[in-house]
Amino acid sequence: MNTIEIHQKLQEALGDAVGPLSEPKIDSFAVVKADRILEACAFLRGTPGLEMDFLQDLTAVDWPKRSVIEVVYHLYSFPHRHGIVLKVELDRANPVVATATTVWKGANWLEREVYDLFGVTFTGHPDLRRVMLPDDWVGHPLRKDYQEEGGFHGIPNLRENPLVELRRLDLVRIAEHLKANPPPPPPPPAEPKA
Amino acid sequence: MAHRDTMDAELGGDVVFAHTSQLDKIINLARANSLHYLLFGLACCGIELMQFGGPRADADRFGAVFRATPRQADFMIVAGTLTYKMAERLKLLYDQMAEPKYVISMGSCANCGGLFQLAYSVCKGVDKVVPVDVYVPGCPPRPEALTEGLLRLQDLIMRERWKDKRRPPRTAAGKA
Amino acid sequence: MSKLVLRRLDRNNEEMLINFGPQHPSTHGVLNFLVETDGEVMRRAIPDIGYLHRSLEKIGEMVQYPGYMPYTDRIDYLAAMFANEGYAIAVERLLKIEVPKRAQYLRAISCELNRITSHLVSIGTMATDIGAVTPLVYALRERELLNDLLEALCGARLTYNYHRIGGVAFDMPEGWRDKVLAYLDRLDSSIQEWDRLISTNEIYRKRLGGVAVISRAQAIDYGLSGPNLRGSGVDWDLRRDVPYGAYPDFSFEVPVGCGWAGVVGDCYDRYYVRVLEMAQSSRIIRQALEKMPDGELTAKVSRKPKPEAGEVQSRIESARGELAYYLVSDGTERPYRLRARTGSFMAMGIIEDISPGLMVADLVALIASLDVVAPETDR
Amino acid sequence: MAQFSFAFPKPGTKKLLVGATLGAALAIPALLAGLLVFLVPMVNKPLLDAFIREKLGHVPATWVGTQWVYAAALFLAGIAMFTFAAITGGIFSWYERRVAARIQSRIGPNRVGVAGFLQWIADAVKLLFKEDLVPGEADAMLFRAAPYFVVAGMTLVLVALPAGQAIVVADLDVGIFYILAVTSFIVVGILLSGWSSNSKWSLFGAIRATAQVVSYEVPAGLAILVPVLMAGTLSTQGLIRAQGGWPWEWFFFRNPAAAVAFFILFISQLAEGNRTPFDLAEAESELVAGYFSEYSGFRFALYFLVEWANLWIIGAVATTLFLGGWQIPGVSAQTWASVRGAGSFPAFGWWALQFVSLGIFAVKTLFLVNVVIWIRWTLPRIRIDQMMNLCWKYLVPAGFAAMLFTLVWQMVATWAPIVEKITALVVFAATVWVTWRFLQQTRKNVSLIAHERVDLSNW
Repeated sequence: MNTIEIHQKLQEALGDAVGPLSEPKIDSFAVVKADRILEACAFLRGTPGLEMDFLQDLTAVDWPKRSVIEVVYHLYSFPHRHGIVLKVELDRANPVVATATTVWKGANWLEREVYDLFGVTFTGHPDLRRVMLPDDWVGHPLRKDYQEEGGFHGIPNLRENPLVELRRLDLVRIAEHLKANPPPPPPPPAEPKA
Repeated sequence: MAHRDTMDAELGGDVVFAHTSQLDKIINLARANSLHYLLFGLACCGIELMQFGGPRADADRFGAVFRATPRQADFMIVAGTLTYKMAERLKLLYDQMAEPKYVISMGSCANCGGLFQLAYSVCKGVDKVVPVDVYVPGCPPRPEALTEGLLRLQDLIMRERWKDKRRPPRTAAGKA
Repeated sequence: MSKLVLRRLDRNNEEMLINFGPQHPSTHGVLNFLVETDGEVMRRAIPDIGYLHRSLEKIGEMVQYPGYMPYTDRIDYLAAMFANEGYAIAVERLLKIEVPKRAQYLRAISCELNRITSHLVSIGTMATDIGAVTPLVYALRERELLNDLLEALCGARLTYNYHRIGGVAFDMPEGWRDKVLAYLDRLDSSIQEWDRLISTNEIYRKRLGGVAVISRAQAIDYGLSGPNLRGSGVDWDLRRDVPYGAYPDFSFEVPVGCGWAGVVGDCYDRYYVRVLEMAQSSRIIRQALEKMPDGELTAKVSRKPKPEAGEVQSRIESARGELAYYLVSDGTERPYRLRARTGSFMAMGIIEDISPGLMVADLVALIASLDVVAPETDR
Repeated sequence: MAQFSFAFPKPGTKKLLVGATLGAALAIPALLAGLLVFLVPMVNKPLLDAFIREKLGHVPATWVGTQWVYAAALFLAGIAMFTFAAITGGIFSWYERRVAARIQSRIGPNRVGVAGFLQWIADAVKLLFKEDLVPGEADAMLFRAAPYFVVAGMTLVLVALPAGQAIVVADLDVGIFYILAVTSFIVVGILLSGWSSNSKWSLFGAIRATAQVVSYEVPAGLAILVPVLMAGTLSTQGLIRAQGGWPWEWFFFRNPAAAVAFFILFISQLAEGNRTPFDLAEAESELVAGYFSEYSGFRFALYFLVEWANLWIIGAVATTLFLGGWQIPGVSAQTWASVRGAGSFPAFGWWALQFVSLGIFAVKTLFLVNVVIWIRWTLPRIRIDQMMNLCWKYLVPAGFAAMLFTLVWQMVATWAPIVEKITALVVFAATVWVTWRFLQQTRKNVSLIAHERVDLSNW
């Protein structure tokens, strides 16, 4: 089954909750309404003939211009060897979506990662914690407007330019050299001949 | 007295030779030839660290074998990228090691952050966290380079006085 | 900010909470496990990763398309060729470039060589974790020779940076082909030696057989891939089933776990699948060297490619399972979003649910058999 | 760069190094053998009495200094045994590293002395000068005391362990049971170290070690009963005297059950010595370093020492019980007596024979030590439940069976001694055949890969 057929089936089942298939620039996808995504996932996994048993990837993309965070689901079926990409558009200020862990167990960690790096909250997730970053990290770094803090727990995040340090050492060495071997006093200015 | 922060005289630093006694020399010979390293691979360099103990590079020739626990290790090879999350653990491990202890910083990431200058979660150099004795450049350094680093460390130890390397006595302020 | 909530430990049962890592001999890099144990039996092992989170996805948004290639090496330093190839294929799909045949063959050869080195480390560290130190050293010895070959090909031992967008960087050096063939002959006998040394060892089989069984349904549900999936009895290999590059030209078998030492999907199956895969890789390399076509090394690609807006995903069969790059382009010189889906990250997710009831020594076997490496989980 | 021109080793050091190594390599075994042969037999009441009577000119029964001479002799013997343990432990540590390196196609330590022979001295000196760290949360007193328990346990074993015809500090009537008993002393030290470190990994290791050592005492005890039944004595020297010099006179071959008991004992000893495949207590890949995870410096050196000195004990106990000990082929008890002469001091030939007996004992022991090292670097580690299964479900029943069989066998052997003789020859022949087959198979395996070997240098 190709993507268009899968999309048709999905649209038949969920009606207008499933947006049109994107214009196939390169890889096409379908946008699903946020409150129906779980339903779409369960349908795709459970329906004979579709059986998308493999949650291949779950990630997010931040679009500050549209004020949207997209959560992207890459689904694939081992028995039928076909797949589809679903997207959910969430409000950037308060991104909330239902968890897919009830459909695929593998979604657990993928959603934790999205939570950690994008700040998307997955309702119903069994263990929604930061996964990559320390628990007391501030901010969600993969958002486009993330501003790096000046270090972490007193460890600076900048390194001085080594050239500056080398130049300083150079000056020190010259000064010491001059101290050890003071230059001969300048010759007295020759007296102008009378 | 040999300082941790000896820099090459070429770069303007001072390399001060310690006046080592014969006893110091014997102790140093033993210390330099029995350097056990902490088994601690962080990233890519960790694989080269494995090869460093493997058949071709064979660190065992120089008396360097790995110990899994920091208490019994003489030096730590910080092999790879140090993230902020790991940096605190690294400091803890360093504190757990018994004196005299040394640190070899292996690879560009450990030296200065290397490739990951743009990263938000990478510590820009191990020397921001613990004092470093030998820097081994490379990304990742070959096992041969690490062997050279080990030999440099042996040189460094040969120039020390054992007494200078003891941990200062505990102060009333708290446990060391 | 939610915190990890640990179950209240039952003091009457004398349970302990142990920190397993991040500096621990058998965590393969910097992973941490919070292990709740009751004596030797684990109640739960909670993985804690991120000690090697190097912001690679964020960096991807900051550098230009060709400039990201060295960073891909660091996504999986044990199998850097695959990370290279996956990224290259993704960008090529964005740019709609056809890769020359010779480059595809070179890619296949370099990747399969890399698969052998990666599996060597995997099975070697596995043996070490079970307590036999010598097999790891043998694996490192074999790996040194392979590293020499790869170094001759691309100048680096670990972080190859060999693939380019549209092809590969260098051609085979002179005499390289014969050396590879000589090495492959040696490899076959070393695999036999390996079998005699450790695979057929009774203690080893007893330690791994029937331990930490991941059933077929579980493996699919948790999104495992690669050798871990095949170890659970799922006959799936992207090289064969969703072919890419030069793989349709080669004939090879896909080893699938069938309960060699107990139950399908136990640690031994995952281990032995890797051993068999090395032999298959050697088969692929021989075919590729034999059929090697002439031609260009790279397609014509501009130095600062500007793909049109859109998104692609490339999927390849890495040594640690499916490696998928998801690239979103907004029509500029830099990716808008770069995401790498890695096999180890998915494999880490299953540990917490498999661990209850295992022994502490089995946890070590489980981690080793899933072949998780820190850079891939953390990126 | 000029600043790093410190030449190491300095020119000219090499000759010194070669000389020192060769000197040490010759002097140390000679010193050890001399210590054992000349000091240890002195702890013998008739000999000391004779010494006091004839050399000092006093009557031993009435002289005040008699007890002092006895004490001095004991002290010297104790020093000799401890020195022996320390130095063999050190040399074994170097030897094991070299052997392991060869097994792993590496080179091994080769910078300190020729072939790295002085490596163990470097290790020891370094550990002596390393900080002796006591963790802040540890129970300091117990933490400091624990290593001494372990060392004491190891040294006490050496008291009753023979190494030659007259080379045993105390030929106790209950020698072998004494050895079993003091071995348990080590457990106390291990448990203390694990508990007092206040580290979970240490505790884990200590509990594992305790469970393991205590469990394996049972099969070890049962296996020891077999030669005890055959010899009718518990004295270690008595056990050896009941055997003969030729292989078919050893207990190992004289009784099929004894061969089984030998393997039970050997396995149990591997377990008690925490050697692979029973190194669960210090399993590097699981427990970091086991019960001595928190030890550093000198105290760690003590554990280090005990670990390798244990190798000698493992070999020596098995040799004593099953492999004929120091018995020299063709030299019977009468020969020993006649060589000694009738004088109060033994004749020169007797001393020479002591060296020979020591040599024979050492060769057998070192063979077993090699086997232990070889096993360690080949086999993986078993899991704790498998370890317990092996002990209680297989070794203990087998031990009982071997013991009961021996009871019957001894009756048969007294009734018809020829049965024992024939069995010995048959078992000996079978062992030779198995060894031969094993060597052939090994050669075949090696030849399978040898012709394709590539030089490891850059090709």
